[in-house]
Amino acid sequence: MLGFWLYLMSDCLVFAVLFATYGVLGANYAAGPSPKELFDLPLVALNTSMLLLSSITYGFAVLEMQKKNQNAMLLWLVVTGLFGAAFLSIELYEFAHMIHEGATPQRSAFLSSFFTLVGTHGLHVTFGIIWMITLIVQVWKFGLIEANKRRLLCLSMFWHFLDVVWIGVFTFVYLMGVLR
Amino acid sequence: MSTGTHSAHGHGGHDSHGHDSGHPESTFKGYMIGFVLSVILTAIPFWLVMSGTLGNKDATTVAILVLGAIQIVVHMIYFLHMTPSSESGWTMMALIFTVVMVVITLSGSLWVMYHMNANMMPGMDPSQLP
Amino acid sequence: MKLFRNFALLPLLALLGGCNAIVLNPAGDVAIQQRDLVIISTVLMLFIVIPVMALIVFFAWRYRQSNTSVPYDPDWDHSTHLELVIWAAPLLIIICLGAITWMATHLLDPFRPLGRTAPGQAVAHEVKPLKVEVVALDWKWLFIYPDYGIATVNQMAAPVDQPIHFRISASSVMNAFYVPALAGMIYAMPGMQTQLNAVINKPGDFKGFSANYSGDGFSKMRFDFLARSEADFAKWVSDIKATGGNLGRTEYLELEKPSEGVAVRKYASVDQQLFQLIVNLCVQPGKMCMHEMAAIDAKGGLGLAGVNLVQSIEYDKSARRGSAPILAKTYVASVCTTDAPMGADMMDVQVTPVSSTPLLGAGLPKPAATFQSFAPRPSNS
Amino acid sequence: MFDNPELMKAIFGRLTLEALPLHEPILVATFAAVAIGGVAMVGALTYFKLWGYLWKEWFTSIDHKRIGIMYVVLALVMLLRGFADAIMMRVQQAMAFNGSEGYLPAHHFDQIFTAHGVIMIFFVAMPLVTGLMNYVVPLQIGARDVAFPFLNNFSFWMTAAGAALVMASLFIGEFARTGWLAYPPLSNIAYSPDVGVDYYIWSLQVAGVGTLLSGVNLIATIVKMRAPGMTLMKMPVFTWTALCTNVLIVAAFPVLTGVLALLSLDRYAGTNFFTSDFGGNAMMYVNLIWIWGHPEVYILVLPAFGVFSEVTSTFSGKKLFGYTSMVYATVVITILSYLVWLHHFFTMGSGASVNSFFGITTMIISIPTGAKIFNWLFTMYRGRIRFEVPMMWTIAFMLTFVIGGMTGVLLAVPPADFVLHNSLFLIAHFHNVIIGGVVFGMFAGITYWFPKAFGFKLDPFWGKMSFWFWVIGFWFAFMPLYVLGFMGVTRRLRVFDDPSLQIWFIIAALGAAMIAIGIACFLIQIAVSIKNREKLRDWTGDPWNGRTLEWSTSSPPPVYNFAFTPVIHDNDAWWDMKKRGYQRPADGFKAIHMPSNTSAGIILAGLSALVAFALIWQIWWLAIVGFLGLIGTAIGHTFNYHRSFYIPREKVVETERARTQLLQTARA
Repeated sequence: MLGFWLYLMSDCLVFAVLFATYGVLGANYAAGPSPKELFDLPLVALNTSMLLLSSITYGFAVLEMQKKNQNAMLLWLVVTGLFGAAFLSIELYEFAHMIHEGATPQRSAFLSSFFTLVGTHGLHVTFGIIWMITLIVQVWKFGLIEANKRRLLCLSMFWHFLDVVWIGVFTFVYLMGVLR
Repeated sequence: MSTGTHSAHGHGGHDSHGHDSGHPESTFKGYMIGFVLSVILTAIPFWLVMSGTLGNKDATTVAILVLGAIQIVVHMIYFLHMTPSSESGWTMMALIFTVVMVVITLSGSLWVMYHMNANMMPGMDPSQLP
Repeated sequence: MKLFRNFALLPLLALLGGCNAIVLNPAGDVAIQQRDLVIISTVLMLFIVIPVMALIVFFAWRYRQSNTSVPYDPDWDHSTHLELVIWAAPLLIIICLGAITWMATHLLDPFRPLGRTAPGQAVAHEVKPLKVEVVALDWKWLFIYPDYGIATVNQMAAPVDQPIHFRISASSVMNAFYVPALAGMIYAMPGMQTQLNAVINKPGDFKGFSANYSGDGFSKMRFDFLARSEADFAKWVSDIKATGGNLGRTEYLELEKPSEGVAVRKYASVDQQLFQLIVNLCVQPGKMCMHEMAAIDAKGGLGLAGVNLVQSIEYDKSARRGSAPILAKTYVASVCTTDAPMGADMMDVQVTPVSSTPLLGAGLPKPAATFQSFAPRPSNS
Repeated sequence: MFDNPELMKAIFGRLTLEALPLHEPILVATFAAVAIGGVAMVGALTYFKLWGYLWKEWFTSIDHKRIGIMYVVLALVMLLRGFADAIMMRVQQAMAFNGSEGYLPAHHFDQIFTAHGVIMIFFVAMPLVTGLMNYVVPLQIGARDVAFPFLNNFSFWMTAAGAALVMASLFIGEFARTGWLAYPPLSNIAYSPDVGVDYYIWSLQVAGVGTLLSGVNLIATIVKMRAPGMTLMKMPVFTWTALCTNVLIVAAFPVLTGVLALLSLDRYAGTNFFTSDFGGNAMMYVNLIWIWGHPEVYILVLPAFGVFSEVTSTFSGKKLFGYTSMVYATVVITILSYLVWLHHFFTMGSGASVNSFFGITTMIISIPTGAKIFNWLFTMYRGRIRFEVPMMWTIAFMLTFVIGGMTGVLLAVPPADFVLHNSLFLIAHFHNVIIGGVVFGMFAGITYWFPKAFGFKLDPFWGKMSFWFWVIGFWFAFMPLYVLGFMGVTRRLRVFDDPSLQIWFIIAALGAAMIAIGIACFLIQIAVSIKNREKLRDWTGDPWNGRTLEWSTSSPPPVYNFAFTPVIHDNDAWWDMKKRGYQRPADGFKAIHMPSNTSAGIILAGLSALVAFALIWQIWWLAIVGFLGLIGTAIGHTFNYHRSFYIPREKVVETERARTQLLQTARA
């Protein structure tokens, strides 16, 4: 568990680099669109709520795990995965919409750093979902054995960690971007 | 000499050693408190920005940054179950160290890059314009 | 071992005295102050380094295993007094050095206008420094003298005892402008402008070069720095005025192409805006200037309408400037502009290429037919 | 098929026959030599039927000791490559005067200095350091293995895969021509359109994953698996430095990963982080990479400090002087090393206040470093110093390193840096600290722990030969560079026009030749020692009269390290045990739970290298297939729940009996 926590801490620094890059380059629109024109706050709010809901459902899964209710736990995991997938879909929709409008990652340093920061978070969520599917299969096949429990707790840390990063993203990128 | 049955040591971090993982029991109450607080702490900044209630950009910025910081702490406590005692304090130690590093990276980069941009980037310094 | 090292070092020191250690024996006041700083800091540190080295050798020799006449104290591992000393002594030296550093860094900041040209020789208020604009090209140096309207390649001259103010930029990649006899180095970076204030005090011919690796021709990216008396400098200028050609935007774009070991070139006249255009990466007609872009960005960009504005702000996206593009791309560059957001700025002046032939000579693809330049307005000349 | 360029591009990406450097005679000759050597080795391995042994006992091994040894072997192999580059540079620079172009064209020379830097830092110094930590740390803390043994194997193979990619660049395509930190815009696609920078990026990314994971692994090991009684302030100093190093690795390497990822996005996806276009900013790259780059220096040198502490104390027959201040010094250095990165680019034009802040923080680091030197000094005071080879390296280090430290502080004064930055003075300075600190330290460490790893000492005569050639060669190779720095000569120059410089370059080249002899002596030393291993045999497990726990077990240690986990009362645990008249337990052995070997690590790393290779050459189908394979294998591996086994009690009893008997014979 400590090892995984250390890994998360190092991941934190990857995000620190991306946040720093966004902080430095985030106002370089290269005479192109700025956050005001691009960000759709209601959509971001919806997105945020998806992630938040997935956090609490993962919490329920952990509670069921503690009660050794394998099926209920699996159910909550599936729900969490679905919320995660919903989050990803909304994010992809947002990306697709922006790219469609011509606001591609290549268009300006601001967009490069935006897509990379948010995209990296999305990539983490994707891997989280893949991991979740793997775990669902493993629990379903081998039951709630110690090894699986530990993996569930590691994934729980990973998942909540992503939520923490997202707080930074919506505050620093979306809300402050629109404010600017 | 202790016969180290305990010290037979974790292997791959993947075998059965659940008893010493030091992970505290989670409770429904804890998760719900965290969730409700998070919802509130998310809703307020969005509302502040979307409605422009404070009317002042700087004040709004400070407000959402503070709320964001609080929410991160809420997540740490209620979702990630950070307590000073988990893993004999090592997780907390790692977290504090990381926070310091992140702060150095972020603020250092911004400070350094601000200076360099101000010194050298065209358009930042009006006196450079002909 | 110690003996051997001394023998090894002695001839080195002797040679050092004889050889041309320009950094230790420079000809410019700034470099001299920097040299002094090198020496002061070294001496300060030697106060602790020499005793330490001597003690290492002494202890190693004295407490060798075969010397049983000295005390052996296997459990002695702590002494508060001693530890205080070993932390305090370096600390004291660092405090001294830190104070010196703080002052010297501010005094010798390359961006800071000179306060003196030599010890005790303050710069009078009315003295205008000689302005030199330096561009690191691939792989040669361009010097523009805006006050005289001349330019040179791979050679520059300056009158002794007169402050010089350099503005330094680069055309493509990072370089560093360094004349050891004159002053310390400062980076030359594309799209950016660094500054250096310096003065040369002794007449003579010195070497300057790029101190930061910049590609194939880097080794030969050297120039002559001629320090001249005021009269000789005036003659140097008038010679150039008499013999040289013109450096306009077209000529610059030709000059900018990579080349190595270029001979000295002189230009009797130069486009007055050229350096600003270079810094702003908009020498090529049709490119938006960086400062203009910065100003637009400061106002929040051009919005979604600006999305397609691509070609005029693309400087070297996928091709080294002056070479063929690597990734052939077609952009629809549209023209949506706000009214020149900078107000009347330099883009109004002298934007027409000196030669009206399309810039195929610069190796760049001909702009698409739909393309219209964004920034420059048709000039009425 | 071959005349359909579209199809060929789809299949082979950018890879064509032209990528093979058949026109470069030096490379062809090297390739021939490597190929003949490789074939001979493969032949020998096949002839002696060693493949199965290597695979079962080494490649798939999760034993931290074997992995540690493999790291060191990898580093030594890469040292030969990196040093060959150094010699070529020295010869070129000694030749290229008076209009001579030397023998290396710019295209080749520029690759050589880039490869030299990258290889020496990432594939020599890092594996040496990681290898030693891997080998020693679990033994020093009384653990049976690291916290995540499988991850350890995987980390090693990722490092090896990165090294393999760099080596591949020698014969397939080219390496970067940008300098070892690949500053944009030069490293951007516009100015480096070839595969060189891609090799650079992907080899570092692949190796970086390995380094990061091994960092996590060793921290978890040190934090969680110390023997009972070993509180933090009773840890051996080497373990302390290892802990701090790995903390730095975990804090710094993500930054490298991040910044290289951004650079690769610029190159592959056309984003604009570090371009001159569209609001990108190349200075941000320089800023970020040095946030990693400076801690990296301490990542390398801290373990060397640890080695010197162990060696000084052991060979002076004394407790380490000022253990507590040593530990605090290490911790302070760890934190401060993260606060000084800007001193690498004072000359880029940040303001005076920024410059002086970072200059002063840099100087402050010299205080704890100085304290360390004093601590070693006073450890020797009133000792009984045995001048065995590791101690000789230590003394040479102390004398060399103070010079390097002094020039380092000098360079931390921004106005002084303005005249010395990027000069050969700078080159001399960092070789002074990296060779004088890290390399000397690693040689000391290798000589010191070699008997532990193999059961016999290294031959002292050839060790001393190697030592003297290295040390004297070092002074001859780098003191002239200090002088040249004062003559205003900067780095990475291929040709010169001032003939008065030549003599210095010739001296430096001679110095490099002496170092080459030093390396040769080291290799001879190993060969001679293997030949005379019976004469050099260490039966006791404690050949140097050591102080820390690793000397309490046999040489080489049994696979489980310790039959019983020792209990610690003092920070020189083994010294303390010896003093109390410790007796080895003769019975009460139990079956020991150990992790089992797995081939997953080498397969995953191999797939990563394949994906990287495909990305470098833009062979997209292969990259996708490889990536899916990677994910699939990783997931597949998580389905393996049977990763450990028990060493039966009888086996343990047998091993321990044999050792008891050996000890008695040795004593008799």
